[in-house]
Formats: sequence, structure tokens, C-alpha cells
Amino acid sequence: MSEKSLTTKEYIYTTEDPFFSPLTIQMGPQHPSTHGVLKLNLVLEGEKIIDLEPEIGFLHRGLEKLAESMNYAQVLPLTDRLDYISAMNNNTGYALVVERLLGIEPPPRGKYLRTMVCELARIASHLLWLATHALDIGAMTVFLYCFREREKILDFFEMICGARLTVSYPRIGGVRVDVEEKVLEEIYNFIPYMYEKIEEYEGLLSQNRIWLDRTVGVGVISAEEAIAYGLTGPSLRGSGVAYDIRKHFPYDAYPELDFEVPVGKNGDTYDRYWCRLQEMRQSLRIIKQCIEKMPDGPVCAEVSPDLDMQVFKRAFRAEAWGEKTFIAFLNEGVELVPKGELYSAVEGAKGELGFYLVSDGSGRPYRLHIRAPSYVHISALPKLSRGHMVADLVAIIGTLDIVMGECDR
Amino acid sequence: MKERLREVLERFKVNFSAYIIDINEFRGQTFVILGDGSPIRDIVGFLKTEGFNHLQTLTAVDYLQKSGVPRFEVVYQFYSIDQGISLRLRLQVSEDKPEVESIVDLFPSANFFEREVYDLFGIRFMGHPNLKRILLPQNWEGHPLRKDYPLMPEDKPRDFLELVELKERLGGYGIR
Amino acid sequence: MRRNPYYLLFRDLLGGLLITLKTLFRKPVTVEYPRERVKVYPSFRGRHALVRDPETGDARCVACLKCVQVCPSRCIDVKYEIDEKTGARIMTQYNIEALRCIYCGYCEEVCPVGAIVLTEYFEYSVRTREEAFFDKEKLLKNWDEFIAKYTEKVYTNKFWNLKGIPDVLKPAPKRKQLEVPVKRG
Amino acid sequence: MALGESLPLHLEILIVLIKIAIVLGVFLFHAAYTVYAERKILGRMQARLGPREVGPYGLLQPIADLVKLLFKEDIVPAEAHKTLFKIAPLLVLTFAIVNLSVIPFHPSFIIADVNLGVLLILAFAGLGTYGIILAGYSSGSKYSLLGGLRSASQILSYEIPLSLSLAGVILYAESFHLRDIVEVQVNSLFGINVFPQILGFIVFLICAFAETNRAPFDLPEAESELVAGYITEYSGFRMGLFFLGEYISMYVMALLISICYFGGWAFPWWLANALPFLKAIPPTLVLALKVYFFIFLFIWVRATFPRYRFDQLMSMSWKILIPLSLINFLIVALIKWLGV
Repeated sequence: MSEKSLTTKEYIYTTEDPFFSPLTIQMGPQHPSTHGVLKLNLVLEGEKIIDLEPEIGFLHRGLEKLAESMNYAQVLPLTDRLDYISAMNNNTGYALVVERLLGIEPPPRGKYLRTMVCELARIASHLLWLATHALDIGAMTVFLYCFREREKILDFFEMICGARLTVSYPRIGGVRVDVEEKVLEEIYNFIPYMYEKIEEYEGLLSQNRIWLDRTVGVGVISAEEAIAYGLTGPSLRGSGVAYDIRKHFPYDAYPELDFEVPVGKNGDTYDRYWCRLQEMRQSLRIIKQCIEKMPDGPVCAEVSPDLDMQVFKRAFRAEAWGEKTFIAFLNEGVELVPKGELYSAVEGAKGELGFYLVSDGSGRPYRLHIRAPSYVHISALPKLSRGHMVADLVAIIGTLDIVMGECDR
Repeated sequence: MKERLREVLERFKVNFSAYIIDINEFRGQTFVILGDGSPIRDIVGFLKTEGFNHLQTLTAVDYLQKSGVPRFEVVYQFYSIDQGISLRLRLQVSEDKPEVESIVDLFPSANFFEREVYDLFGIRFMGHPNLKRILLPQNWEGHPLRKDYPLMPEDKPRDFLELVELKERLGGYGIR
Repeated sequence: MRRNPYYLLFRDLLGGLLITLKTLFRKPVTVEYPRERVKVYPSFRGRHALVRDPETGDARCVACLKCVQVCPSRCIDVKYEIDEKTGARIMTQYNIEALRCIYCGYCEEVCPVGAIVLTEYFEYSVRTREEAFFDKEKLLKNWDEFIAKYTEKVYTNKFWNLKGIPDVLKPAPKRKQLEVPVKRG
Repeated sequence: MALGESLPLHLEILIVLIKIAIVLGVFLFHAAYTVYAERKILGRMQARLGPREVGPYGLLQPIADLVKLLFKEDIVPAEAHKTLFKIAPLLVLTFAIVNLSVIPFHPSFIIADVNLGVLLILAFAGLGTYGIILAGYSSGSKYSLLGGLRSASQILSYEIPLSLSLAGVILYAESFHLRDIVEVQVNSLFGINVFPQILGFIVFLICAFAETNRAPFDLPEAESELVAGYITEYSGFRMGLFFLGEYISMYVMALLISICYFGGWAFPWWLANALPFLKAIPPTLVLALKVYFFIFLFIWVRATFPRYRFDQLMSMSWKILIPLSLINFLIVALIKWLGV
């Protein structure tokens, strides 16, 4: 099959059967299991998928363009809206890229707090993934069990920063506010409870023969192919590649913590499922270490930029382009912040969440590109699902763990 | 790690010296600026044989009004998972002929990235199997991430108070 | 897996059934919302309010426009006049479009005097857009409504007194504990 | 039957009509409250509460549902084949209800006392599929069409092991009449059929799930794949009819399991001899308790298991269930030959 995704009209299927005609279905954007506003143009033979073409962009909000007109601190709440299921990771990722640009080092307590909330967010995200993945495959009880525990994590977020979903908790140079000891204690007590609950999910799924039938050997991708298709995070680790930003490009408190990167073997849906469950356990381990090792002190660096940081207005050249057109162009010669460009990534819950930032010294991002894991994962969807059935497609979408807010940006 | 990167860059310089404008470093990240019209497919192919197997991101920047350089820059960020080295290519693209060779056949993950760059910057990737708009509707006009894209729409945006006023005015005529 | 002798005994399926059966006899976690309330934790970012100063009975805002400046969604609009005698700014209009607000809490964090606050009141669905447009009077009324149910003696907010943040980053009035006594009557 | 012989025709018809009214009334009520029970039990199994708002403990919920379904707009899609679209839910419901006519609820309470009861049930169960296939075909939606096709192949594959596993029971009782099946099995060596025919029972149970389109075999209406399968385009009362049909066929299957494998309204002889007071329990109640247990099992399984894939379901039917049911048939034949 060529790399080119064929649309319905172009589609010519060579077959011996003169009466054969492919069935085309537009799955989504309001299909129950496309996880948001993903649309898939399917070409089917019976229930077998011959080809599919993802259609995205229904949730495009122009975040990258929007960021160009805000100062560095103001962009941070925008990143909440990327992968809104684990907003902490996005915020941290963005804060990190600006910190690296400005050369700020957060104080240790800030680092540990950020690591802790990131791991909590990872668990929350994996819980939502497990919930929807299991629901797609038909195990509806797991869905509600996962939400039960996710609710507790969201409660922690509420205690920490006053919001549950779009937290905006990390800030450039640390975190916005310290966490009370009482809350840390509650999170610490939550860890053994969560271990127990993971056992429960595993009891419902891991050994279940129906679950095995539905996931083993479905959506197989080899290690080389997975790298080539840009899969990252647990989707890649399911194929046996131990590529984890937390180990490869350590950030925050991760270098000081002891954790493993679970790796699968076969690169199928089951291995990715297994990896994520193990990752939840590792996350709990990290949280435990974070709370145990939590140093005292400030949570934010003193050189951290203010929320109302100074910016240079960009020059407008209105006359040449008519009254209503504004052009923002590079400020040459001014330098409020260092000039330069850098790419920095964090291990988001879905995979490698990268920020490519170009600074022109004006205090606003000149260009902010977000490398969203879901975006790349969706591009691998045709490869993964060709030749499988519609029911498997649902499992494969689930196993890639996509969030359209992040994909469409 | 550093040595390995230096080795690769040495070989890079030998092979493609004609196209390299600058090799530099910022905050520990090495990048190579390539001139307009570089054979990017060959260069990426070379990097792939050197072990850069992970294309972290592909994007573009519009340096409108920056003196003395072509307007666009297409950015390729590579990483070698086995060797732990990363390298960024910045390929300059002129405004007159915004065309770049596609690298989809080398890195399938570039598929959507290139479509995105085409969609938002209007840089065409020659040889891409399915180059059409991806985030915006197919009938969208213009490329929004270009710096000369109008920030204000043709109709002035109405803020809330104006909307209330309008509604009251229309309400006087019995229109809801 | 298939070679496992337990496969024939359906142990995997029975184990799953047992888990659901156990849950059947456990206490459900549902909160029956209108009758029961979830606990809202302090400094939850809910409905906006302008803090009514218990001494003057008016808003504490000094029209420094910092909130207008930092608001990422640009939903705050402040108008002010200059007092001719003292030269001080007097805030005349304070508008918030709650439908545009993204509840990041930057305004309350940046406010040097603790004038604007996102209260812990979260149930404020409205029927018309006008109701979600908060002007100064409405914002003060929001504060009164919120404080009427507030049980503590002084109100303070996590984002007013940023714990763990170096003093350099705070505006001068916020370097000491900022709180509002709650007056009832 | 003792009733019909001495009575004039019109009286006999009247009696049958009254019986039908009773059975219909009881089962419609049961179907409605099974929905309630299902929601409640599923809720509790999922650590939530289930319906609670309408009436005490939400007990009036089925009535509220009924009112809602009745007053909803009845949408017939423009692309649909109008006649078939309207007939399909009726077919499903009718063939589910007709099954009840040959099932004995009490040794002397049976609407149509025909000798080929089991065969009739198998036939009607097969016919009921037409309703689903027609619904899928006539809706004019591709999801519905796939749902209908899945249903067709599913029923086709599961009719066979279902019939074959029942064949063991029939062979054992040497009768197609469900009353005879009960009477023979409670007086046999094992008391209830499930002991010698454990294989047949497992096969029948799995097939019952598949026949009624219940989880883990709810492929024709798999909501995560096919939106709602063949019911995607239905709304209001027509959708309600499908659900009614589904729940009634669930009852039919539960009744069949209890009658064919668990001795129906009677207790096995060894239990009845050991605990004589059991004989005082009214037979219908005994049957009802057994049926309720299986209905609970249906709900319980739905709460626990993921869904099978379409092709796995088929291959399981052909590769595992049919051979198993044949083995079961052989075992029964052996027992018969040995004369125990």
C-alpha cells in the first residue's frame, strides 16, 4: 500500500470479484470512540479496513499564532488547553523551554513539586486513557473505576492550585504557589490506595481472555517502524524502545529520582496497555520519592519573570498593507530577553511534548511551535490499522491515546 | 556524546560544505544553517545513515523583515535514540520560490509536519504524497503563521458591549 | 496464556466477576449533587468578585491596570479618572466578561492590593449573556453574596499570599500577609 | 391438557386470551423493571448509584422512561426504506414475545401446549433476526447496515451450537416438550441436566448471550464501534420496542436455561428428598428465582467483560462451540445407551 492515503473518489480496488465495491464510511467527528473531534475516512471491505485517512483540525484554535502576541508568562495558561487531560505536563514543558532560554534554574523545592504534579497528571491521564480504551473495547466498568480514582487526583490539584483541569500551576522558574504539608501528606496516603486500584484494573483486564483476544497482535508496529513513524511515549515503548525524555533529556528532579522505564516486546496493543499500567506504578514510585525527598525553601527562582513582564511592542507597518493589516516583525537590536531559538521536550503523558521557541528578544515568543505527540500518532494511524477490522481500529485509536486539543492546537 | 556529534559534523562539512552557511550552538543545542536550495533530502538521508533515527519535529519560521536572509526557515530537529545526540537543521527558503524537497519517504513522521507547514506557511514540499491543508479548512485563504497575515479580520471584532448595543438596536425593530 | 491449565477453569473470567461482585456491596462514590455538595477547597478559582473594603464600603481597586495587562484572554476592562486634587486614580468602571475568562487566576495573583479575587463560589450558571457580564456593581455584589456564606473571620486567598515565592517577585503590599476581615451585619 | 377438552370453543379462546394477557402483562412489567434492575445493579457494580430520582429509590424510573420514549419525536430518516423501517422493531418484539407461548411457567400453565415447543423457540429466535437485519438494511445508514450484517452472521453461527446443545437435552428427555424435559430430568439419576451436560450448558449459556445480543457479544449494537449498530437511526417508541424485544428474549433465554438445565419449577429428586419442605414452595416461584439468577448473570457479565470482536466470535462459534456441543450430544447418547 502506498504511503498516499486515498480519498474515496480516487480509490480503485483491484479484485477478481466484479461485483466488489468498497464501502466508505466517515467515522467521526462525533463518533463515540474517536476521542474528540477526529474524523476518519474509512475505506472498508466488509469490515476490513483497506485504507483510511485521518482528517483533523476541527479543534484548531491557533494557539501558536496566539502565543506570538502574548508575553512569556501569559502563554502558560494557553498550554493548559493542549493536552487538557494532563495540563501539568504541558505547563512544565512550556515553563522549561522558557527557563532554558532565559537561563533560569528553579529552586529544588520548585523542581520537586513540579515533578510530583507532573507524575500525578500522568497518572490522571493514563487513568482516562485506560477508562476510554477499556470502554472502546467494551469493558464499561473499568471506565467508571478509573474516573473514581481520577477524581481524587483532580481533588489534589484543586487543593494545590485551586483548579482541577486547566491548572496553570507551574510557572517560569518554578511553581506558582507552595503546597501545604497537609496536602502532601494526603497525596502520600493516596499512593498505597492507588497501587491497590491498579491491581483491580489488572484483575479485570490483564488476564481476561476476551481482553487478550482483542489486544494481542492488534496494531503491531516494530521498533524501527515505530521510531520512523514518530511514535513516542508509551506507544513507542510498547515496541521495545526505551526512549523516555525523562531519561534522555533529564529535567526537573528526575535525575535525582529512581525509576524504571517499562518496555514492551511485541509492539501490539496489549504491550502498550501493559507499559502504561507499569508506568502508572512507576509514577507512584516517583511521587513517593518526591514527597519523601521534598526539600524546603522557596518554590520559585528569584529571577523568574513577572506575570506582567516587560515587553517591547513590535513595530507595525500599517500603511503598506492597508489600514486593517498589522504586521508583527522581528525586533532587531532590542534584547529584553536572550535572543535565540531552542527546542526542548518533556515526557508528556502521551509522548514527547516538544516546544520549539524562537525568541527575538522582545519578551514575546517570536515563534512557538508545539510538537504534539497526538498529532504525530494520528499520522501513524493508517499504518497501524490497515488490514484490521473496524473493531480493532477502535482499539488502536484507544491505544495511541490521542487528545484532539493537543493535536489540533 | 559530544565527540560523536563532532564526528558527524565533520563528515557533514566534508559532504555538504557548499550549502552550509553556519554551524553554531545555542544553550547546548547544535544547529546547522543551510542555504536556500540545499538538497535537503540527501542531507537528511546522510543524517539517517549516521544514526539520527528520530525526527523530533519539523516546522518553519517566518523571518519577515530580517535583513539579509531569505524569508523562511524550515527547521528539522533530529535525535539519535541510540547515540543520544541531537542536531537541528535550519533550511533557508526564499519567499519567491517557497519549495522544499519532502522527506516523507525517509521519515514517515514528517508527513503531517510537512502538511502543517504547508498549511500555515505556504511552503510547498515537493514529492509529498498528499500535500493539502490539514488544520485549516481546504478552502481557507492565506497562511496564518506568516507574519504578514492580517491579525484583524475584515469585519472589526465586536466586543460584548457593542453586541449588547446591537441587540438592543435590533430589538427595537422586533428582531431577536 | 492459552497453555495455562487455568484457562479451562475460566479463572480469568471468574476473577473479573468477583471484582465487580465485591464492588456491588461497597459504598458507591456518587455525590448526589444538588442535595450533597462536594467540598470546595480554599482558593478555588471560581466566580469573580471585587473585594469590598470593610472600611470604605467600596472596592479596593487602585486602577493600576495590572490585571488588564496580564489577562491572557483579555476579558478585563478598567476605566479610571484622575482625582484632580490628589492626582490619584479612581476606578470608575470595572468590567469582566466571565464567558471569556479562562480562570487562570493571574489577575488576583498580580493585583498588588488584593482587590480582585476569584471566589470559591462555583455555581453561577446564567440564562443570558448579560448576566455573565460582570460590571463593578455586580462584582461587588458577587463579593457580598460570597461573603454571606463564608464562615471564617478573615478572608484570605492563596494567590494573594503566595507561599514559597521570593519577596522580590511580589509587589510591596503583598509582602506581608494580605487578608480582609469579614464584616457581617 | 385437561382444560380444553370439555369446554366449548369460545370459552377456550377466552381462557387462552386471558392467559396471553397475564403472560404479556407479567413479562412487559418484568422487562420494564429489568431495565431498572440492570441500571441499578450496573450502577452499584460500577461504584455509583444508578437511578434514584423518580420515585422512592428510583422505582418509577421505568414509567418515566416509557413516558419519555412515547413522547419523543418518531424520526424516520429520509434515506430509509419507510415500510421496512417501521416493520423491523415490530418483528423483533413479536418473535421475542411469541416464544413465551410455548414455555410452561407452571406444570399446568402454558399458553400453547404444543409438542414441538423447543423447535418453535429455535425457529422464532431465528426469525427474530430478520427484524434486526431489516432494521440495519432499511435505516439507510452504513453503521446500521454493518450492525445488521454482524447480527446476521452472528445469529447464523450461534443458532447451530444453540440447537446442538439443546439437542442433548431433547435426546435425554426424548421429547420436544419443555414440560416433559423438566419432568424427565428431575427424576433422572442426576436430578438436573447440568451435571451430565455441563458442556452443553456452557455452550448454551454462551449462545444465549450471543442470541440476545448481550455483552460480551453485543456486536450488532457495539456503541464504541458502530455508534449503536442497527438502532442508530431509531428514536422514540421504535427504539423502545427494540429494547423491549431484547429484554424479553433475555427472559426467554433465562427461562430456557432454567428449564432445560436446572429443572425448571421443580427441585431435583435428591434435594427434594433431603429437604422435604422445599415442595411447599410454589413451582412458579422456584422457576422465577432461577430465572432471576440468570438475568442477574446477564447483567453481571455485562458489567465485567469487554466485547469480543466480530470474527473472533464467529471462529469461537465454529471452532469451539460446535465441536463441544457435538461432544455433549455424544455424551448424552452414551448415557442413554448405558441406560442410566
